[in-house]
Amino acid sequence: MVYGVEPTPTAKKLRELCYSAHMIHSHIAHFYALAAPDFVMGPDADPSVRNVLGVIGKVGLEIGGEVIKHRAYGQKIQAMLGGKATHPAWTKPGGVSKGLTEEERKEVEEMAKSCVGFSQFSLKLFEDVVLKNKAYVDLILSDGYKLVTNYMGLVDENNKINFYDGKVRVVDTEGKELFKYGPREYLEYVAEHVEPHSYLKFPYLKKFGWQGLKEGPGTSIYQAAPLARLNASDGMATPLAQEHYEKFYATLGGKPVHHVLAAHWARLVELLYAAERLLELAQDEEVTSPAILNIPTSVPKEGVGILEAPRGTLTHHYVTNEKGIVTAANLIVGTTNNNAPITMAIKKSAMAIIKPGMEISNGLLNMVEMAFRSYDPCFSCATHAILGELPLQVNVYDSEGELVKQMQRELM
Amino acid sequence: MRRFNLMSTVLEQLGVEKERVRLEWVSAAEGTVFAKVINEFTEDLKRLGPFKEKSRVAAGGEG
Amino acid sequence: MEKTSFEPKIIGFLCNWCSYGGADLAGVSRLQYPPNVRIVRVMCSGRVDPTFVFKALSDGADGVLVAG
Amino acid sequence: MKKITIDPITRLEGHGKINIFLNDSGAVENVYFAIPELRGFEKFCEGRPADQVPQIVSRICGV
Amino acid sequence: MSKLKLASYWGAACGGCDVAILDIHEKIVDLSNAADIVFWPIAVDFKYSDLEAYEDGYIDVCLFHGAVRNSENEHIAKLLRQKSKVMVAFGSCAISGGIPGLANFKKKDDIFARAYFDSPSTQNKEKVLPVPVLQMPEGEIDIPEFYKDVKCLADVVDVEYYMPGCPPTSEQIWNVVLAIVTGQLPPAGSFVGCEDRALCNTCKRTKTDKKIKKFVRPHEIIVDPDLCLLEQGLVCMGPVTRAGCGNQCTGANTPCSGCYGPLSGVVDMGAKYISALASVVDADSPEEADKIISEVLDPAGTFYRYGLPGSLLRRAK
Repeated sequence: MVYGVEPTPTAKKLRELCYSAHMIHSHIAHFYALAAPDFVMGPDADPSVRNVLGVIGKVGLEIGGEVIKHRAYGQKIQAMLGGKATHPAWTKPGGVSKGLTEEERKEVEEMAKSCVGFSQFSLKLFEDVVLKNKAYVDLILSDGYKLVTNYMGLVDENNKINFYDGKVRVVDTEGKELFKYGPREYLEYVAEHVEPHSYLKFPYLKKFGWQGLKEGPGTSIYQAAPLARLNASDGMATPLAQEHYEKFYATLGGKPVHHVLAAHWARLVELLYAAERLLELAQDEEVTSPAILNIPTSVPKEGVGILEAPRGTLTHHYVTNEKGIVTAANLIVGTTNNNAPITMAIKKSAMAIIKPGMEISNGLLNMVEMAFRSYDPCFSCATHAILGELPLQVNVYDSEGELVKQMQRELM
Repeated sequence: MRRFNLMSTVLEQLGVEKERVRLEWVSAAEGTVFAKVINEFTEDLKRLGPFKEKSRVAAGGEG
Repeated sequence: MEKTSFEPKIIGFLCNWCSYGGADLAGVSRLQYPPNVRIVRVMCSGRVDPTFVFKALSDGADGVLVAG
Repeated sequence: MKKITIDPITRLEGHGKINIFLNDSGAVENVYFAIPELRGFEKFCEGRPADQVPQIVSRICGV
Repeated sequence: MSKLKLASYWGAACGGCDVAILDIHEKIVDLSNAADIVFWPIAVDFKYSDLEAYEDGYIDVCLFHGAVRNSENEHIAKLLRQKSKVMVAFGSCAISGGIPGLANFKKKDDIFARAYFDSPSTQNKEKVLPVPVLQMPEGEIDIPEFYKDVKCLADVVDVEYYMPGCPPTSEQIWNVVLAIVTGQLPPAGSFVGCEDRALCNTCKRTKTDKKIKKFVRPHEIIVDPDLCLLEQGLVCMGPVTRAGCGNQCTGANTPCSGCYGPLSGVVDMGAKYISALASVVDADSPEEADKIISEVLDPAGTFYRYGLPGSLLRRAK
């Protein structure tokens, strides 16, 4: 967090490689296990089959096997580097504890190629199952699942989506850039509001002040996660993902897209980007270099790191004493950013779906749940009380804006 | 000794006052020393008050 | 705080060859010391694992004495 | 006023519940979305060595 | 024979245990052939009301992960206990509090103050705090009560089996699932999905003399991939930790942080590790020993990384 040291180029690439694998696992898990049941089985299917096992039963073991295999690749790559897929214990200040052998690199490269193909398959599946079904398209475009807010996402110097490094860009309800900020400036842009009925705080754009749960131009509410990242960027840094990015906006009527359920599509565009990026890194000969650690020498102090978790922008802020013991921490994590939007989206969908005189069926209530599911929310993270998924890597800047250190996250 | 010092640090982090755990050297010939140690220790503990009620409830948690 | 009536419970882990003898001598010599200590005789104070101390505290001791 | 509760919300990570209030005509009057959990990482990271924090905060979310 | 009925639930948890279950990968299909999942919020749409409607003992095995942090966790643990024939404390959090259990170093009021008043990004001049029961214009709504202490599952209900790990490995999960479906679980009260020996026994690193002159933090050295990590001066919990994880962390050149919990027979992990660590310090004088020992930062937070609520002293004052 706060050690004055830059990881070696190899360590940075390995962390990004591991993080891309993590994105692949997480996005596949969300799309197929958490979201797909609503579309493949149908929103009002029997709850006992409206789940991933039902989906596998319906699409067949062959496709189901592909889903399982590619999510497993994501996990396997993380375990290869970090020892374990969940909570890898691998990154440390200045680098990582274990490198990649040439043999492993080749293995990763093969898996990455396969993931690129599988991501394209998933986009095709989405097209076939969802976009070719008029009822679903109408649902996605309906007012009950539309929420007009600002959007936030991490971008590189070309304003392309980056999960791992860059600046936070925030665009307004028209898609125009409001501001772009580096990690150490986060307190000037984002603030959090407390409500007595929930343990989770409500972040908002500080400049506009807390105005309650109000959407539309001028709102202080912003969204994060895949749809927001697409809206807040000018494109994807890899070629195939860029094609789908363009198709996404061409189909849905230009930027920004305010349709909550479109996030599932956006997530798959990101999946393709993560797979392509994984492949690029796996083909980079520097990843097998043994230079994986720069030993920190300076005294730690304070740092802020920001990166994109699958579920939204993560901000971690730590202050330490001279021994590197944490004395204060502040975290705004993935899903926390979406607390207000999710609340609003649920209310809107409930108002649109539940009408006087209707019998309140399980399927109806599930359609209300579909509004939040689109955000792939993680409330464990959000209520860390405060901080969410840990970044694979966080850049830490000192008060003069110098890069002080990069810190790793362990897979979300 | 090294064990005792590390233990003291851990106990302190757990909120156990240093004075509650004492290490003393008393030989078999030092009856008076022993009595003095116990006298002092008892006084110290009376000043500190009971350990348990201040700190933890058995399977505590509510509230 | 009312502390007058409080009688602390002390667990004393005493070495058979040193302090246990000291305690014995104190008794034989009829030296006055408070009855708050419960003695556990060990063959050497080196036998006292930190676990003993933690266990004593968790079982209600207000103080623990390890004497060699 | 009638209250409908969806608890827990499912196919997501973590805990959440939705309270929907219907007015007498059966239309949605208001919806409350509550997150029932808090773990307190921000606080208990205090005192931990910075190099260990990534391992600790990774337990915010394991998905 | 009718299909087994399984449930899985999370208390104060991170979802990592659920992911570890999903990481049995293609075997999830075999699992679904052998058992019906009748409650599993991360993946399946059953609600609390469905659970309440089950008969007592309807569920054959419940895998409960996460710690007991609030009144909802406790309530659902009790409900699941009532509905389940066998209860498994699954993962470090359910067994001994896990990482969320580190909150027992802090007071509830301080946790709230940090989260809702003092965090630099929070704007809360009116000092609003979440409250368990709230009257809104439309009616009453409630959220669980946040407890003063983190508790272990076994503090609130009877538990038949303990499956350690943060998270348990998927290989071990599959072994235990097989034992469940074939009815070959060991006697109640056992630890499952792990070994009954120390992690050091399954570690392939070369061990020679444990004589430590200086403790180091992981980022301060280039770790030798073949030598004992403790001998390299890293605080490795291997000597007191239960084996069974496949040495994932030590295999990635990272010292064991103890997630599989204490070996059987160890009453208190931290107290035992104090002995273990002190015995490897190589000092010529008490002063030098003190100096070496003082390099171990945050010993309590390190030794009780996953188990403060399950330790003898349970919490810091």
